[in-house]
Amino acid sequence: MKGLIRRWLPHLVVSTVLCALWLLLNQAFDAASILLGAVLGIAVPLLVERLQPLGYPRMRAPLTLLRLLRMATVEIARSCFNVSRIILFSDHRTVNSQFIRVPLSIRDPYGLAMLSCLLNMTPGTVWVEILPERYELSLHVFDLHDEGWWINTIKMRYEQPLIDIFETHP
Amino acid sequence: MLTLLVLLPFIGALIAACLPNSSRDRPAAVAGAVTLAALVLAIHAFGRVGEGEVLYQRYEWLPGFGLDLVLRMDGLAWVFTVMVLGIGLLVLLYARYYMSRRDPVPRFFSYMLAFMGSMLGVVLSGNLIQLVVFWELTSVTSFLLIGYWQHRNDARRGARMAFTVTTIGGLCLLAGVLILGHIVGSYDLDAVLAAGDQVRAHDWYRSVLVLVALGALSKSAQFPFHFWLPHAMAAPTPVSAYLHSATMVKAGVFLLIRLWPTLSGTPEWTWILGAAGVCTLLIGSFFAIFQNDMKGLLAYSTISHLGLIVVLLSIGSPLSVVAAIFHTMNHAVFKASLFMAVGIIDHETGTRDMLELRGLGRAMPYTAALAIVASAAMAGVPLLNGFLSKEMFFSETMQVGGTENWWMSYAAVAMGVFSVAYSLRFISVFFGPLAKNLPQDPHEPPRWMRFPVECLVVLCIVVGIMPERAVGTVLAVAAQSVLGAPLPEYSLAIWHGFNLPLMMSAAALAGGVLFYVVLRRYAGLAERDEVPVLYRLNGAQAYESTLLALSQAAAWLLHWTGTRRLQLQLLVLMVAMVAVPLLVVRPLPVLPALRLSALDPLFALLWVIGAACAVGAAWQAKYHRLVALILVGGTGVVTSLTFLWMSAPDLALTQLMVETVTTVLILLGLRWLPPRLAPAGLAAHIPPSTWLRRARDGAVALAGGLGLAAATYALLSSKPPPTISDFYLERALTEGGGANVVNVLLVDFRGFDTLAEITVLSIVALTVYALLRRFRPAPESVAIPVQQASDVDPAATESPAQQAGSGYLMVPAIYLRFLLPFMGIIAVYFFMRGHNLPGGGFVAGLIFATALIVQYMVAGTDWVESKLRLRPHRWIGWGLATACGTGLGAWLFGYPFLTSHTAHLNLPLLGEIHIPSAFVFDLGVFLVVVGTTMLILVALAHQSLRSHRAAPGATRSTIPPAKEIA
Amino acid sequence: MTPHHLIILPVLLPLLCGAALVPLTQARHRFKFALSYASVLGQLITACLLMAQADNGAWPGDIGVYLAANWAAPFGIALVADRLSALMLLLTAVLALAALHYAMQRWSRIGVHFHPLFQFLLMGINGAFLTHDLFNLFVFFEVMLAASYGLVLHGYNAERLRASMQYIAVNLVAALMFLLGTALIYATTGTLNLADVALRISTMAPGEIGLLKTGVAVLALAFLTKAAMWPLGFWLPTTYAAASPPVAAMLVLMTKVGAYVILRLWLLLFGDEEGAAAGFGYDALVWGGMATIVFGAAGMLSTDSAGRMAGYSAIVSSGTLLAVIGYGQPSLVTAGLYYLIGSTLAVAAFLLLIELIDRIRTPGAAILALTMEAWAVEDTPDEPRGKGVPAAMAFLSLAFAACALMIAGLPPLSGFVAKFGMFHALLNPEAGSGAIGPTGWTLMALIIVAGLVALISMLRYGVRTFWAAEMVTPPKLQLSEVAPVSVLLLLSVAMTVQARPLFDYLGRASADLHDPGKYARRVLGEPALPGPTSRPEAP
Amino acid sequence: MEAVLSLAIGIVFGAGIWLLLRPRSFQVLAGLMLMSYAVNLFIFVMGRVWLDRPPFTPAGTVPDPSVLADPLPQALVLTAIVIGFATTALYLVVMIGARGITGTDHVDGEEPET
Amino acid sequence: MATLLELSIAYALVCVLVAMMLCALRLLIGPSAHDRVLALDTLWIAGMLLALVLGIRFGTQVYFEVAVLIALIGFVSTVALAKFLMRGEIIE
Amino acid sequence: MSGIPDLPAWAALPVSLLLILGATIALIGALGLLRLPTFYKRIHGPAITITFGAGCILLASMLYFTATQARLVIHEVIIAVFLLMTAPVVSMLIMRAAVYRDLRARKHKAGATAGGVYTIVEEETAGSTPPGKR
Repeated sequence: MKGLIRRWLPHLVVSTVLCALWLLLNQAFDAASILLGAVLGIAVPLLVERLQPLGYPRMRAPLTLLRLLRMATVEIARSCFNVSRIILFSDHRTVNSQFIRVPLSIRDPYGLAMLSCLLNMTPGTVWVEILPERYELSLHVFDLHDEGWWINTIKMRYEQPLIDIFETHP
Repeated sequence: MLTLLVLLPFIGALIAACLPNSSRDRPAAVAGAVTLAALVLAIHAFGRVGEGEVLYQRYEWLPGFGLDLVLRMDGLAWVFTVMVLGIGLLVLLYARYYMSRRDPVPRFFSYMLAFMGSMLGVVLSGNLIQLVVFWELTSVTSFLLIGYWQHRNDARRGARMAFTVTTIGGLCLLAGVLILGHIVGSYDLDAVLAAGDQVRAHDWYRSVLVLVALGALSKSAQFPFHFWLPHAMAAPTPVSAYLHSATMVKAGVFLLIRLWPTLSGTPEWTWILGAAGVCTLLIGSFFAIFQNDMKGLLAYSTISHLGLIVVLLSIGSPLSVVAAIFHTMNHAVFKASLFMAVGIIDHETGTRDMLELRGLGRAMPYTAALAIVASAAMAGVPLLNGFLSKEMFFSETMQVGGTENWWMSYAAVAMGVFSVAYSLRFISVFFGPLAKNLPQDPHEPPRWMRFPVECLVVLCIVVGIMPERAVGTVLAVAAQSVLGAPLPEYSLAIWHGFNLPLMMSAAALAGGVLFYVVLRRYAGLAERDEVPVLYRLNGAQAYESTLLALSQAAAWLLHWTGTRRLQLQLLVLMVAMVAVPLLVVRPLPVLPALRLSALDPLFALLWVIGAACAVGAAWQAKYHRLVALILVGGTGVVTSLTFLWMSAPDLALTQLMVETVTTVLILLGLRWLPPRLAPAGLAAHIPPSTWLRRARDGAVALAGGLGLAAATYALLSSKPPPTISDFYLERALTEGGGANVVNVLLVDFRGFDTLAEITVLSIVALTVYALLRRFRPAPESVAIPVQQASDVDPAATESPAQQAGSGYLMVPAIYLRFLLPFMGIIAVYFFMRGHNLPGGGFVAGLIFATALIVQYMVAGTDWVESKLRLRPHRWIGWGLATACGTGLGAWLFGYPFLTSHTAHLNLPLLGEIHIPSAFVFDLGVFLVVVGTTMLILVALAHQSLRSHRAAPGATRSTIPPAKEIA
Repeated sequence: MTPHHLIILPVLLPLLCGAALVPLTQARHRFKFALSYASVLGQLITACLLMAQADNGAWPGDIGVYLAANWAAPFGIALVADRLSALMLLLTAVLALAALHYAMQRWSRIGVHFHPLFQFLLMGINGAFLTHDLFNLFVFFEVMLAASYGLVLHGYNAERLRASMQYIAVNLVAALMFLLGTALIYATTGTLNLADVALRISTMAPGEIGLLKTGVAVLALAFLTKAAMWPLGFWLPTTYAAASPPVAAMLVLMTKVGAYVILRLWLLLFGDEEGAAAGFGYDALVWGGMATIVFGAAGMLSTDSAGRMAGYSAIVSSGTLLAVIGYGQPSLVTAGLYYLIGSTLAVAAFLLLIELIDRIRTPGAAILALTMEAWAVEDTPDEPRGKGVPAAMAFLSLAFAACALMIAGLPPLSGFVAKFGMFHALLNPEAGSGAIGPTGWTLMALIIVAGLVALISMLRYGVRTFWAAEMVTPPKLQLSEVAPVSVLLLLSVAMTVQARPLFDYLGRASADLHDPGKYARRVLGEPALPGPTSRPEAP
Repeated sequence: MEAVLSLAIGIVFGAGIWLLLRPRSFQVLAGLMLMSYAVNLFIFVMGRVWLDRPPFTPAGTVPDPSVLADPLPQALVLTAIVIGFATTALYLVVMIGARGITGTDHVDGEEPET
Repeated sequence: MATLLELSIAYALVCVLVAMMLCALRLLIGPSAHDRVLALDTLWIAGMLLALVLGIRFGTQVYFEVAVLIALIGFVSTVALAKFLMRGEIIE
Repeated sequence: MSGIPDLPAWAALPVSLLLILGATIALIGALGLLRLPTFYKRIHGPAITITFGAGCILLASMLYFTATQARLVIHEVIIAVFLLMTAPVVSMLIMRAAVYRDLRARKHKAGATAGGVYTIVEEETAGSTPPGKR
């Protein structure tokens, strides 16, 4: 049974997500849609397998993930208002925009991707690239007050949970 | 029989043409046999023609136009036929010995026979249009004959000249004959001949006359078209002997005689032909005296004699027609013999230059005697045939202008004087001491080469001595066929008693001798090489300069009314687009007044953006292509949103997808367009011409924009007509089986359009692919882009796959790869719902292709293709086949192509499922779209591979070939 | 009652064949060629059958209607086969066969995708001849044009690229005009079917018709660009001269498509005696056509290149046709159609011949070396291999002479008959249409002068090539190259000999064309088959 | 709405014409793109302006043509967009091909004199 | 309440359109190519918002598909442009 | 404006508020794009449009359709998810393109060197020509 699943359903999570996407798109929950969605959900990942050298992410700690997301949402809202305030009311020339280096320890590609997503979605920070020589993140901050605070925040509040989610092997 | 008569020479020509180039006797034998056979046939026909009967042979061809093939032989035609064939036979015999061993003889005889056939066709035509056909054929074949020695410049030039002049004449003749046919109501010769009064009374008579005269006069080398004839002397002598004695030039005369009953008898006839004839005979004979080339002399003499005949015809009295026919025959006989004599001289001495030739009578006494007799006939010496007809000419000239006006007679005598002079000049080569230093040692020609000359000279003498017995009947028959019975009184006798014509003859003879002596003594006739007084009258020069001027004028016209530059062409197109409706359309559409209340501010805001982007693109496109592309993209966004806003979500989707793919495409292309750098000081000095051009273009752009805006506004404010769309809206669901009417239209109602449309896509993809296989990048863009060579960029040395796997593209690559299945699902989604809601095969195909292209962008061509063999050609092929096959499926059910059907499946658990055939059709669309998009984009992308493989300093020739797309 | 599937075959055959050819690799050249050839042969047979059906009363009114997708006429797309379109299909197939055969040895082997593009081109041309729907016509025009872009580019070199830049740009703009015109016509009449448009025009009030006329004028500009009317046809000589011979031969036909559509459109929409739109634009066509003749003639006279000469002669013939159409006289149209066929054959044969003639001047090896040096990888085809045909020079000169005679309209070939027919028609108008006016005289004079000019320039070229050239070796010609040229020329001879039945046929075709009401009755009256048993409600 | 649309079409078309008349091939390409936007919009509005009336006839309703947008121009525009896309691609490739082989991006394939 | 909603929809439309306008301004004035790319991307996003707001205004879900497509595909051209700026070619 | 009148008040109010908020944020984002002085500052403007502006409007849409159609309509989530997946890529790539372009072009004032993460290498000029403007 397990072999069968592994053989035909190697990407269970993705298949489920795709099936859900299909159902959402069609806004239907009838048998035909579910069947078609399931077929697509199974077939599509298999078809594109060769173009996915990394496979699909495996997440371990769903609760941590939820917590992280909640935190990020709040953070996004907060920074959003900050940025709006600056755009509307500040003297733009005095805004201290800078690049900073953040040393990273997370290695998992999906973890990195998640991190970049969170950082980029947070207004006021833009992920530039990972500087290869010392594996540091180059981050552009809209209004920088304290470089250390940023590095700390990212390391502690974002990176650590992500390491927990993506890199902790049972 | 008549058919055979005309066909025989052509058949002979074909046979001769097929003979190998080396054969010599066989073509001559063929030609001779054919001609002889035809001659026998013709002579045989005299039995009936001689009794005044007219022979016919008629074939239907285009009865609707009154155009049948009619062969018609009456007396006149018979005379000409025999002349053509008889002299033809002699000339062919002569040519057998004349032609050199180096010449391709079969071709010669073939041309000769073809010409003979055409000539017979002219003579025997019983339909005016048919006559013109053969007329032009004689021009064509004579062109070939004159240009026979094609390696010689003068032959080519002479041939072209003769051809051009006679063809122009032929076209005039055609026009004239067409009008004539219109007046008479038939092109049939009999009808035309019978309708003389009707024609002469018609308003268009003058134009007919002028056009026909142009044709005849140009063919007969009459002033002012005479110049081609001397240049035609570049032909081999047998050709000259044939063309300029009995045939080609006589065609014009023949035509005038032929149409004499219809057209003659009016002052216009007399004045036009008379003036041309008199000018010709004087100029021709005068020029002849001063020629140094023996053939040249004969050529001008021919011109002059033809002038004589034309003058005779112009006089318009029946008797003059008889004289004209008689002189035509006589001239043919003596002129042919003279040409052949010259040919013999040329052949045996190697030259025809009278300045060199001297005393040939000693070397070739027999030939000399023949030539002297013949030229005596030409000069009009009594007891020879020339004398008789000239006598008749003199007597006819006196009829013109009554008793007070003698100008025609003076002209005639002058011409007689000149002709005696040039005849003397001609025979002068036989007298005196034998010239030395001739190119060849002169001696008598072979027996059979002289034979034709002998025959003709004997004929001269026989006719000259006993005219009535020799040609009386023939002449009567011929004249009767023109004039109808009864013939006027005339007598063919040598002696009519002492009368004025005889005095004129005597005066001409004496004057001629005197004139010659005077010229020789005092005017240095033997040395001069240009014609006195009239040397400026150089028709050939005029012809050449006319042609040159024509070419220059044409080039000038082309320069001012045409262009090879694209910009101007597009300008013209745009101007036409604006101007033509304004010029042509009546009444112009009315433009309703602008109502500001109808302005939707929000929508206006949207289009402020769109318009600004468009104008910005127009402004930036020269030096900032990327910027222009982005700005065009801005307009695209706005367009897409407009579709969305105005109830066309399908369009919005499609526009959006096309926008994306186009951007990617152009970016792929931009890689190969080296940047255009704005030159320094660009704005410093712009020449006024540039400003002018810009102003012009700006005005056109403004006009075009305003025009389209006005048309749109006028339309939008007009009442819509009842359209066929209601039908679609009502039937889409019930009969088309889809709720999305636009989609049903695309795959069902107008599926045929879509089929062709995906064909267009396929074609373009194939073209792009074929083009890119041989693509040569611009030299400046061969090297890899500066961005990748820069030291600043840490990824400069990484391969695309490395960049995506671990390098700087790693994080984006994760997203983009993760997105792939989602895009696939979305593609399926849009495909599946197309029939009922926005979407469809096209959008789905583009989404799918975009998903793949994104993978190419992330990881590079090599990596993707190592994982995935796409084979876009197959997608295209299968797509087309699927779409087409779906359509064909309807045939099985007895319905027309593309008729849609729906399969109903009743599946357990799922219930009833409808699968319309349009769905399969749409699948075909999907496949084609994916295939084409991938083929185009991947073919472009592959070019980068080539440049990467090339060394940095690669030149054109070292660029590796494109990788095959699999 | 079964549908006449034969009518749609000229579109489907090349489409299916092209689809099958696309995935085949160049290595299977022989197979590709055979497939392509079979398809063209099939089209030839179809065209013959269609012609026979159109002329033998197989269809009511001698007009065959095919309702694609089984939707009745103004709503669905109707294909119409009448005498004229059947004849044009035949002409297309003949030319295609000749061009394809000519391309057998060399041109179809270089580059890729010659065959599918060729088939698609045929599909476009055939579709344009058949369709009776304005937008469908646009789509088929695009098929035809797109394929022709590809084919003009076939055999990649600088000259072809330059020429196709022009060709493509001009035609893209023309296509935009086509769309504008179509849109305007739809907006004012509410329909796209030509017969329906004609019907609706006749009931339009004079006040409403301005916009419609604007639309037709813009639309006509697109066709006239295709038909190369002055001043819209400057692209033509360049393109003809640059394209490879078989392609150029097909291009000749494409100019005629423009003229064909104009003819059809005008007689259908504005052929009626009454109505607010009657007689619209005829004068413009006549004078434009005559200007085109002048321009083409001047071009012929001023150029030295044979390719351009052929191009200008195509312009002359196009101008003649347009003027004939604009003159608006049925018997003249008959003769004009004859002229169309004859001149197409002649110019196409000439274009094919030019390449062979060029081998006299510069024997193959030299030209090959030259281009190889300049552009290392251009698609210059190999010299023909194997033995050439005997008497090559004789063939070339004879063929050239025939072409020259036909183009110049000299007897005895079809060119003369055509010209004679036109003159006769001009001089002897049908009863009631009055005597020939100054326009007629001018037209006649222009045609004569144009013929003369053509003659002079052809003569100049011929003399220079055949007589004045230093001949090194007789050129090597392949049978596959000689045969098509000969066939085209022999056809022209046949046209002369069989002028009567041809003229009769064309007369009937022209009579059909001059009866727009008949089209309306036939096209709009053709019923769709009763629906397939169920066309159910969608879910 | 009508006036705005008319003006918009006019402006985009005018900009396209201006570019079309320029000497560089990329300008012509951009011009063609702009012109085809304008032409597509033009065809589209030939069915008149409809807001919120997409031509859908969902099952269970009787379609009333007078309150639905004209679907035919939409279908035509769809075809025109596709063909426009194809020709843009073609022109682009010919353009870069010509640039490579003739050495200039002038539309005539050669720099004008002076 | 209905009027409030109508007003807020109108306000949202105006806002989004003005936002698009501002993007277009940035698109026009540049100054650098990456500025324009950014502006184009933002223009697409704003367009998506417009589609959504229009969807609410007309109360139909037809506009939703367009929004989905913009969200999913709109970025492709931006990515291509950015890659072009960065690497000089978009597919290596 | 078909659906508006039958919207219950419990939905209309939040929908309105969300719309107003989202639109305003979107406007502010665009304003930032226009008004901020350097590219590196400008890039932060649209970020709020994407995250908060789009989020609010999507929420409004969800609420609105759920209310009008009397069933759960949450497929706007898809848009949100797609935005989440695509927006980072865009900003990352544009940012990087900008940084390297400015470094190559040696634009000292552009702001790429702020913070000292990136420095402009001057000596590179020797030999290589400055990249052309595209």
